[in-house]
Amino acid sequence: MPSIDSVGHAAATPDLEQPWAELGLKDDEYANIREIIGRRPTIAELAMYSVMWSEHCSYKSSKVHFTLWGENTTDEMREKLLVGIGENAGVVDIGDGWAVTFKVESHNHPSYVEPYQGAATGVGGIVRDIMSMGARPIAVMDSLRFGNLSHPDTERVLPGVVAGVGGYGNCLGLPNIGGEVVFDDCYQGNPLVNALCVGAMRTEDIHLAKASGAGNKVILFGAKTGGDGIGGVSVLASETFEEGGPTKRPAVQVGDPFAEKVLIECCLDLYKAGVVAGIQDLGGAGLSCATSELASNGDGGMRVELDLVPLRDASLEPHEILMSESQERMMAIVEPDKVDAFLAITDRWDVEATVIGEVTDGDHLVITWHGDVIVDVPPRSVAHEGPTYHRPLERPGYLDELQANGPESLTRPESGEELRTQLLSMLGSPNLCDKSWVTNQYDRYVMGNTALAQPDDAGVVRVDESTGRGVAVATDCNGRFAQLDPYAGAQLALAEAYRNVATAGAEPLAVTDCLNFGSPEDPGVMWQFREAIRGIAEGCKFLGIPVTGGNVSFYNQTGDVAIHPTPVIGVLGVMEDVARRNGSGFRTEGAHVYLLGT
Amino acid sequence: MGSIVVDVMLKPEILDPQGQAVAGALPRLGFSSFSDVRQGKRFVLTVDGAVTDEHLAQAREAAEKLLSNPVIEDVVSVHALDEGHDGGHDGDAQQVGAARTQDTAVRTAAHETGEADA
Amino acid sequence: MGSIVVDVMLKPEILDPQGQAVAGALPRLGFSSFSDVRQGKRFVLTVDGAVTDEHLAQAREAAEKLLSNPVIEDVVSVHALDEGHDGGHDGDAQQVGAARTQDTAVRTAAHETGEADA
Amino acid sequence: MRVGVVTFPGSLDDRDAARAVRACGGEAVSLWHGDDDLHGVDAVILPGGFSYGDYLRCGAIARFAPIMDRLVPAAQGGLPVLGICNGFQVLTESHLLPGALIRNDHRKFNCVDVDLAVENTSTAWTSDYEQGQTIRIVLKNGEGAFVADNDTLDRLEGEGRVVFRYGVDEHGRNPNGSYRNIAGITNERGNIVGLMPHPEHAVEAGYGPSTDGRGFFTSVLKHTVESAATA
Ligand SMILES: Nc1ncnc2c1ncn2[C@@H]1O[C@H](COP(=O)(O)OP(=O)(O)O)[C@@H](O)[C@H]1O
Repeated sequence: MPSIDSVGHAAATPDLEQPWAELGLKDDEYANIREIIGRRPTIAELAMYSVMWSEHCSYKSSKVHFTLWGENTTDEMREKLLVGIGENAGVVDIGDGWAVTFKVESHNHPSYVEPYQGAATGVGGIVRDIMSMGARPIAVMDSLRFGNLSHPDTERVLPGVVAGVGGYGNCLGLPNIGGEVVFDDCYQGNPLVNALCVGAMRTEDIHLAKASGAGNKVILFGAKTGGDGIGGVSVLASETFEEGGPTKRPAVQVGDPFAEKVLIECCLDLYKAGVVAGIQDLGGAGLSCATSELASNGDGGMRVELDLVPLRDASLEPHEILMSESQERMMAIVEPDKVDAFLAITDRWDVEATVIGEVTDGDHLVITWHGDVIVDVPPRSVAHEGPTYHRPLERPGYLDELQANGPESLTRPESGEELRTQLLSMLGSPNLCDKSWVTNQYDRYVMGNTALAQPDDAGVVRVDESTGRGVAVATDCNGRFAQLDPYAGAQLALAEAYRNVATAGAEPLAVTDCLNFGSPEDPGVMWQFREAIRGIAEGCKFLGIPVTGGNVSFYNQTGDVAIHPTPVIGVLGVMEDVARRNGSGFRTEGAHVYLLGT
Repeated sequence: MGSIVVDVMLKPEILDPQGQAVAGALPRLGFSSFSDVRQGKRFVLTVDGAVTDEHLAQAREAAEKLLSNPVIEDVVSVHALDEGHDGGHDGDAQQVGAARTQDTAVRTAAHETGEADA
Repeated sequence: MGSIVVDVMLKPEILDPQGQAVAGALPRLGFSSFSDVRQGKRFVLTVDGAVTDEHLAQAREAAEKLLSNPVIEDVVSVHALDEGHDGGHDGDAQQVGAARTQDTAVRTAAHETGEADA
Repeated sequence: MRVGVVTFPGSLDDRDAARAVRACGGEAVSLWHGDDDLHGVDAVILPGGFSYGDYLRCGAIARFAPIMDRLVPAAQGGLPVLGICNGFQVLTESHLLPGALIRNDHRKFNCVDVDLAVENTSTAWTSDYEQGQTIRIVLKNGEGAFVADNDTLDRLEGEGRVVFRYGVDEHGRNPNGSYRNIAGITNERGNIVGLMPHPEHAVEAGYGPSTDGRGFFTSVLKHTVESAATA
């Protein structure tokens, strides 16, 4: 057997056993791949499909419910929407020629394994998403959930996560303007680390992830590619390279915020110079995702010479290079006569940039390794036409009992003394107490545009220095409400974030969400999921603001026990002049106190 | 007083941004011989009296449990510093050489080879 | 490929918050033998081919110029790792002992005594 | 009146420093770490941030940037230089100011509003303050504890070169473990000032805890005009 499993070799050895099951593919998914490409996949193709068709990348369990977004979005709600669901992040028009993009994403599991690096790379990932839209990132937020504060493992996870969010965001120079810290036993084995980033740009500067224009160059830039995050495909290595075996692959990704900071400035210079025709960040599924998504979104094919990718670890095999989730990398599509200008800018920032391929007028994504074709596939089949599941839904049986157990059964304080004790115990509870231990580890002042941050309910940043135009953002969710009733719980989260933005003085404009749930294979969880989406979508329609993007995180459970459904909602609003924002809390002695609403 | 040195390095396959920054700066200062740099930690633990096997065993356990993060780091060596000469100081070549013969490495992981980092 | 190790420690009179934190945590984990802890840095520089005196001289200069800040830190040792046995790995006691006899300490500062920091 | 603001890879508060200069009536000139030219500026600010990721020691690598080859002799010759946070670290690593900045004693990054006592109003950057005045500005860093040996500390105190001191809490502790509560110092000549807190985040009402930071930038404008007049 040749050391490289080329397309030709695959065609000649149709019956070779392949470890598709170990890679998480179902038998019909594997059969489907064979049908799409008309032969058995090469190892590189198998690796690509398996990771792109994973739940994380393909949204295969959740996608069918996303029709609820569209169904509940009216033309009126789309008025200010410049880029909607489907791109790296949604973009809204905030007036005066300014556009704002924002999105929230989860990094739950990695943060449990290695809290500092997991949280840090979570921030890094969402920031690259925002950068890839053409925007300058202007603020971050973090919505965190942990188990019991007194549990020994919380002592490992909490400080690490907080230090990681701060370590990365502070070093990037992005003000952290808010977030959440919630403790509940249900998150003991599944802490939630959801990171949100906001970016701003002029409307004409919006960039999209698409590769079009035959002859345009594909440039990979940023950090070198290492073996990060490819543990899952190691089964492939053992298939082909029996002798010696691969060197050890790291179980966790380590972030380099300095490299990302330089990458941000470098990208902004590239945008300013007008040398970027299309751009995509490299996150989950690395090059597999970037090449297939860029090609799939474009109008032609793409050819990539994988052996040109600069490596941090020379022992990496081609399929591993395709899978690697090394951080701080981007991919751009550049017109040939702009390549020199492009490289001059990356040089100035000391960012490594390599032309690794070009856009073709074919309709296939072709990847070669020292001349051998190892991938030859229709890019849409990898990036956008993955499997779709209609998983069974069922309202959990325990809900009736849970809902029946109302507050009536609780004892009420009878005396002043009892009331006092109760109040004190509430004030002392980790969920209500002062969070400055966390927020003081985050730089909220950098960039000089922060008009509100902790401890206020919404973060407010100025976008336009000459007019004071800016945005307010809040994230909220109460998983206990969502556990009782996912539809109403999701709406309560939406309503709370909406109120927080409105009371800061902003007009709410758009919504992003991070849907943290248990296993989609559990019909009860799937029912919660559907209810939550329905709640958000219908709530948004009622409020008249669209969902512009988000993220789904499934399998947040320990054994059979899922976390409370936790649909974290971020709402963004616009203010003509953020100097007129309202802080929360009583600020003036003698002021009157009014209670509004019911 | 005796001293025990614990050396901890990032696993070879883990990205080391700190080492990379140093590696990037060295040529700019005219140091061109170094193809790679990795940065780790060195702990010096003090014990009362001479270093015993018991102390070393405790140090080894502490190294694994507290001083290193096994997810990303390896303990590459745990060894006593010789007390004989200079009150436990790690002062000159002679003495360092002597001290190090007491070394007790705790792992045989393939370290410090300077293979391009993974 | 050869490797050179550079060890840098905070001067004894400089406060070491990290070392103190470790010292505070050890007893809580049941390690009661250690009266003090200091945390320093360990750099591993890779050279192509075997380590020469020229390499060591460069490493010593880099250690003084870049890898340490003389206001607060001392370079406590610059030494080659032996390549002979195991490809330069710092693997077992034997080998580490052998490697360390090549140590070239560059200072004689009073280090690692674990005197309470200033 | 042109004030240069140096951008190193990883500088973060460079744009803020430039904004502060403009807000106080100066012209901000952006200086690139790789330039070996100060472009005729009248003063220079080394801004906050994490130059080169602050990976080795804060400021250790930035010190060797080409622009520092120009800046060091110019500063020694009297050019007003202000190092804020990372800039202060670069100044100590470059030996333009004594001492060093190490990890905060509580080992965490700490972003808080602090009260500083102004103890020297004769520097190029502090003449618009009153001796003993308290100003409230932002402190945000992980490695901000100022340390030096006792002789150096005594000399700094004796020569009146401690420019800013932190207020202390009820336990007598300052926010990061700085020796003798020192937040900022100057050189013998008073043209170079370094401090950990960030005056550039306190120049605009509504964006920062106060506008107490403006004095830095107005002081240096006056200083330049006065030196030009006497020259
Ligand atoms: N919960 C959600 N609500 C709204 N849109 C979502 C949600 N989850 C994912 N999306 C959108 O689906 C699209 C596909 O996700 P994508 O951004 O490609 O995922 P990733 O960034 O994780 O690769 C994106 O536009 C994303 O905003």
